[in-house]
Amino acid sequence: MKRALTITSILLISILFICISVACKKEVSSSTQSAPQELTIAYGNDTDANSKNGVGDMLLKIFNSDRLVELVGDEVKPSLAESWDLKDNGQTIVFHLRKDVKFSDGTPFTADAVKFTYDRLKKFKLNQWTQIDRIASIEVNGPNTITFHIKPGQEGFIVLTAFAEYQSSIMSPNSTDPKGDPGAPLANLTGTGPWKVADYKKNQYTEFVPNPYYYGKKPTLDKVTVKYIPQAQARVLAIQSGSVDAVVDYYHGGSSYTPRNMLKTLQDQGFQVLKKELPMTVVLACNYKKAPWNNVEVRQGLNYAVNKDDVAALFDGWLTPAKTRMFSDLAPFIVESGEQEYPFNLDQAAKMFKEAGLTGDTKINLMAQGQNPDEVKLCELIKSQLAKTGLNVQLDVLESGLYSDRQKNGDWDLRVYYIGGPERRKYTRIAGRFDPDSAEFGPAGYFTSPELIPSLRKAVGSFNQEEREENFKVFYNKAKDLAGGVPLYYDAVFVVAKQNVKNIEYVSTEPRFDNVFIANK
Amino acid sequence: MPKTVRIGAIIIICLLVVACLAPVLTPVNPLAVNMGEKLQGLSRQHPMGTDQLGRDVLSRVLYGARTSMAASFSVVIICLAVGIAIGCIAGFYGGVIDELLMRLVDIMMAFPPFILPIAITGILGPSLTNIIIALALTSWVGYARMVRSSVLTLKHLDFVAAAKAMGSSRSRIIREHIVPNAVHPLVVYAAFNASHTILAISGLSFIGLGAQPPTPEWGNMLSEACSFMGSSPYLFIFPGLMIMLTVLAFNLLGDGLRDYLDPRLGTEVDL
Amino acid sequence: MRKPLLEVKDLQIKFETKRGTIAVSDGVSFAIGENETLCLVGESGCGKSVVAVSIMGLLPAHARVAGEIRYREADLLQCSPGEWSRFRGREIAMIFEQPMSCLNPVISAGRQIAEAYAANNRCSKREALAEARRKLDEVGIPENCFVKFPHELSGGMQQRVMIAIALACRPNLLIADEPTAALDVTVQCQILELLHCLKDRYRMSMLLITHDLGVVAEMADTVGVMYAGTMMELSGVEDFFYRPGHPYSRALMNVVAGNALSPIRGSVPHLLEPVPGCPFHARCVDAVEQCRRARPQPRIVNGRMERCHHFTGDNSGRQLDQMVSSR
Amino acid sequence: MPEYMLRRIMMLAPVLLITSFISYALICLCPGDPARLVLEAQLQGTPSQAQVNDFRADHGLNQPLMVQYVTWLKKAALGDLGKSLKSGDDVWDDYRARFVVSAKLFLAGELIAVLIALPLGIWSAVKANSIIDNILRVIALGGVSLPGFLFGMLLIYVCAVRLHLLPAIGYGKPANIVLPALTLGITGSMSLMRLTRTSLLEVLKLNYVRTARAKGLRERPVITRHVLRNALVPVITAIGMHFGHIVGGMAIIETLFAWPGLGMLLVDAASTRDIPVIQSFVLLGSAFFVGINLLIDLIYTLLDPRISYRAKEG
Repeated sequence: MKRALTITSILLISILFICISVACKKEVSSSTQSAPQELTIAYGNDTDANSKNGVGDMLLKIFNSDRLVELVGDEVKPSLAESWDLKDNGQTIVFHLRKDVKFSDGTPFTADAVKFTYDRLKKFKLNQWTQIDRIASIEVNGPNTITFHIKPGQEGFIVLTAFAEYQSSIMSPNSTDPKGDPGAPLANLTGTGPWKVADYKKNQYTEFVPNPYYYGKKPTLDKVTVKYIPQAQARVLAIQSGSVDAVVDYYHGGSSYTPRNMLKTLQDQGFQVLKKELPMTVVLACNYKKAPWNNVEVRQGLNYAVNKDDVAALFDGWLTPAKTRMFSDLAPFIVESGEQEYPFNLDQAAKMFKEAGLTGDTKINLMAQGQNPDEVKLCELIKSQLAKTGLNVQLDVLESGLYSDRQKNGDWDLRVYYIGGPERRKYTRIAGRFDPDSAEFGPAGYFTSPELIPSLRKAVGSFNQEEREENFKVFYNKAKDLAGGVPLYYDAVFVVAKQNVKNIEYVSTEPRFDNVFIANK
Repeated sequence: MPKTVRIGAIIIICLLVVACLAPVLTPVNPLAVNMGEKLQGLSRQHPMGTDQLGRDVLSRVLYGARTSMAASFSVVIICLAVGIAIGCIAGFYGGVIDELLMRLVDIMMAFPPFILPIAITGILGPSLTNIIIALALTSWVGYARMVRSSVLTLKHLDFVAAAKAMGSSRSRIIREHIVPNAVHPLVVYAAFNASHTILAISGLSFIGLGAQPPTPEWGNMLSEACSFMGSSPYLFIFPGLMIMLTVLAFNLLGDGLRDYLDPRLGTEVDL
Repeated sequence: MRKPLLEVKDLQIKFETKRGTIAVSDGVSFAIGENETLCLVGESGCGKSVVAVSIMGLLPAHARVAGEIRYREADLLQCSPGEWSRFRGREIAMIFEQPMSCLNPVISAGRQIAEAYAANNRCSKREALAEARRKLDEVGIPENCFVKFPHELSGGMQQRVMIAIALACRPNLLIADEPTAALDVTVQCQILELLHCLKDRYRMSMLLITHDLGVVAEMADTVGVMYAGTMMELSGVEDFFYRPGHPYSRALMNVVAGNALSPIRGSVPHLLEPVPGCPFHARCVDAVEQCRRARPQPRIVNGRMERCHHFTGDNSGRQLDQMVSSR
Repeated sequence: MPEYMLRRIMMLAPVLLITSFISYALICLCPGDPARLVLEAQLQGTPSQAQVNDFRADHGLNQPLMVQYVTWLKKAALGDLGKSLKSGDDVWDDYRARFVVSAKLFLAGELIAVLIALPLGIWSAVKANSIIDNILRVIALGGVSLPGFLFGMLLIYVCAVRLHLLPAIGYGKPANIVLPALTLGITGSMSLMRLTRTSLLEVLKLNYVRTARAKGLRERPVITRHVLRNALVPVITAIGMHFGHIVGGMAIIETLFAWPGLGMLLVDAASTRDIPVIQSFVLLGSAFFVGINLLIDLIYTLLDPRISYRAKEG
């Protein structure tokens, strides 16, 4: 009896073993062979295609959908909206939509879908970068006309540019479950973009296939699988070991990018590394509200203290050191002046710190986000550079939760941050980083001063290009004098791919795979 | 004394010496960044090369010994202190106190390995101190159980009875008789615990929950070296070897001491 | 004299340990004839069990054995391990002391017996089990114990199971190593009786190891006295009891007789440091200078062997009447 | 036996209760205000003080810890472990899904470990002190001193980066499991092999093995029938205890290989301070572990008839 029990239990366990291993093997059907052209790319964020309270990730939106307009350079260009009328000095915007566009499920694109999209943004208060808090009401005037009423006093050019924000990508009301409820979770995200989502497994992968109803040129590839690999080093390993064809940054600052200090190694190993500079500067931000950082001299001292060539050396020259000025060449209306705002000068820095009363005993901490290996390295470098001026900086490598806690509580001195962003956020980011009244400034502000505000608001608000240009110049000069932080390098978006992946293109600052094909070796 | 014990002890003593004398032994400050010497291979100036910030790997490896030894010894010492105290109290006083303390031990044993350390560091925030606290919190249990069972067997032995008859106070009996006699198994356990602690700390540091940069710690250095495995293998060979060597030393010591101190193995011959 | 069943000649057994080499058996020789019982007696630690185990070929790996163990025609020491295992169970079987530890705790009693039968006979499992039941009955264990596990049986029952295992294949020689040591007195008697009776039934020879002279008197045909790995005396049971020769034998008997005035002084010498001369001299009442210097060689007179410088072959003058009367 | 098991289960109840309390009370360790943390995640912005107060009132966070704990436990018993602060997902659903993922890796790894450890351990013990035994012992000693993640790194480097034999990381394709399972299996087999060897040597010394030989059994049946059955009890216990690794113990290897199992979930939760996830993790993990221990006891009683007997006596 007991023996029988033993035998059965052992048998059961072994059957369990076998079943599970078989199940494991069978779960994912092995994909087909060479004939269809497929691309697998590694990406550091989950695309969140079944988002409960959001609209999905940037990569997803760019692949899957289009916006009403696009921001190209300093001009707003038509996309899903053929044209628009500005009334009441910009307080009312009437969009005339394209009539020949269909969603990927074959239903026509109409003004209702636009309304649905913006209702969802409003419902979940997705104010950041979308500027929807400035929108008073939305009115559908027919299948192809929609009117946005802007709150009085909130109108401006920046509101128009925000229609190009990726979160404002238009989705069909069929995207949610139940359909048509803007507050429901996304179940079947349907857009008008070149790709549609064929399969999505949370925290694992998203599969895109060409959208049969796309109004533009159809993608050449048969399928793109976007694998979610959160750790930066793991993504690098994935391409090194050949399990993905490319690693992409869909970069808008912050996290989930290919570690820049790995780019050289990857290139040496025979991968193609594609770069596109962004209108973005990575900066050393300081907690300017509190002493000693409220002293402009100290901030200027910091600017003298950091050797940007060393910073660039960390990335093997892949990124341009921000030696001349705070804003990237790609920022709106930047003019090459040739002079360096704050040339590297240790003595000057030490002198200024001394005058401000900073010594080696002054407690200064530098926060770094643990999940970005090269940010940690960068901070280690800055710590050692500041040590040369006699400052003793304590490096705190924090996970994201604690990092944002400390940031919110103002319990920090220095951190690495970034100003500017992808092309489509050129205006919203500048306002969000410097204007304390903007929706983004609370969580994502960088530096502000009453001196900056008048020129900044005009610079992003005016519909007149010349007026914008003039005010940007004033703003840049003020920003230089106030030295809100230390510009370190001008950032870029990278794609690392195998050599046989051809034709990866950048549209504005986003990598696109629409015309990619895989060359036979 | 078996050879394994001697080898293990010698390695550990060497590591301790290195840990204590790290500032004297190292040619360069382990934190000194020099971007001009980034990722240089082995050279006379940098016998183990430099890392991606141009820091001397040899100095960092030696300072790493300091971090690892300090951390593992702190864990072991905390556990020893707590374990001996609780084990003695439970074993000697018995009754309700014993019952309560042993239930506490049961509860601590109900947590699967690694969960509590990771959860605690997750909540308190990752740092070497927090990892030490978390590991100590989970590993004192073994010591307490061991001490308790030693105390229980020793309690009934003649010399304790004799000491009692001679009017020794309880605390004196514990101090003079029970503690020294319970020491043998404890030493073996502590050696293995130290090796586990080093593995755990380096592992947790490797995934970013332990010692934080720029602290030189082997697990940390390994996770940095991950990216440069192909181009600069020395970045992971040296810290990796150091972890292995240290763990091996403690394992040798534990194995050897167990064979040496375990009376059962001495009487292989039954006549 | 008929050819003996088992003949042990000059058996040397050494254990190599970390602390040095221990000679546990130093030139032990004896022979057991068909249907004969030899008792080995001696204090614990004198090497009796090791000699017995060496006949089975079950000494641990660090033991070094020299000499000759001849079973019928075969010299067991020259056998390969595989050949030797053919003698075990079928020809020579052994019962150990402490039956509890000698029975596998996780196999039922019946199966352990059946296994012994199956190991040496080509038979089906069913046949083996049936045979095991018969054996169980033979050693006087109730039927229902067949499926019981060793820990569910009493000490006496356990030893009966051991006997059943040993007898499963009708061996010609049974080695019993202190079969009654761990048992109650009443149970001891039952076990001895059982052994006696089975020995007759199976016409077995027996090598019985004991330190109980009562058992010796009851069972033995020949008695061998061992001390510190050496066979001190080998004589017929009558001679041994009525005309004990060796001073050690006499001392043993004194102890049994309850003669409190003469317990054996001192203790068995440690085998790691071999003493020169007679191993027993330190404790011997008759020890003279010669005993301290020279090792006595075995002398055989009238079919009895003794290792003693005093031995002449005539022990009539040293009878121990009181001992005999006490029996 | 049922009585014995019943008593074992009854003894578990207080242990589980207290572990669950500890899991909940972890929140007290949390620097900062948990309500604020949850709200920030929900609103994706900074909550106002009024919002925080409302939230506290709504969720009973103003009540004493014990009351909060009981409410939480009641919900947990009904399968409601709350929602992740980070992803907004139901923790229980996520946990279940990840459990399967971890279990696959564990079973594959443990299978490899057992397949390596048992034969080699037995071989080593049977041939004790031979050259083979010594070589195996040295390998095993080195093996237990080798951190799993280091071995994993080497495997990745050799098999994936250099030879392109296998995918280094990720989840989904069958080939993905090979490297992490090998890492777990090989490093895990070393201690198991040592255990098998010592345990076998212990049993080989026992008297009943001598009896078995005395019966005339050949070496092979002696080992298989008498030695293994008893010697493997501690090995099986160890394997059973290894099952506890499913619920987070493989965190380092899972992180290294980006295997989206429970370990990685725990590390993710730990590094984003996702309190509900951490709490549930500790709760479910300890419940699972306690269950595993109970199961081991059950298997024990099957393997060794003495155990339930002793329990009855005692």
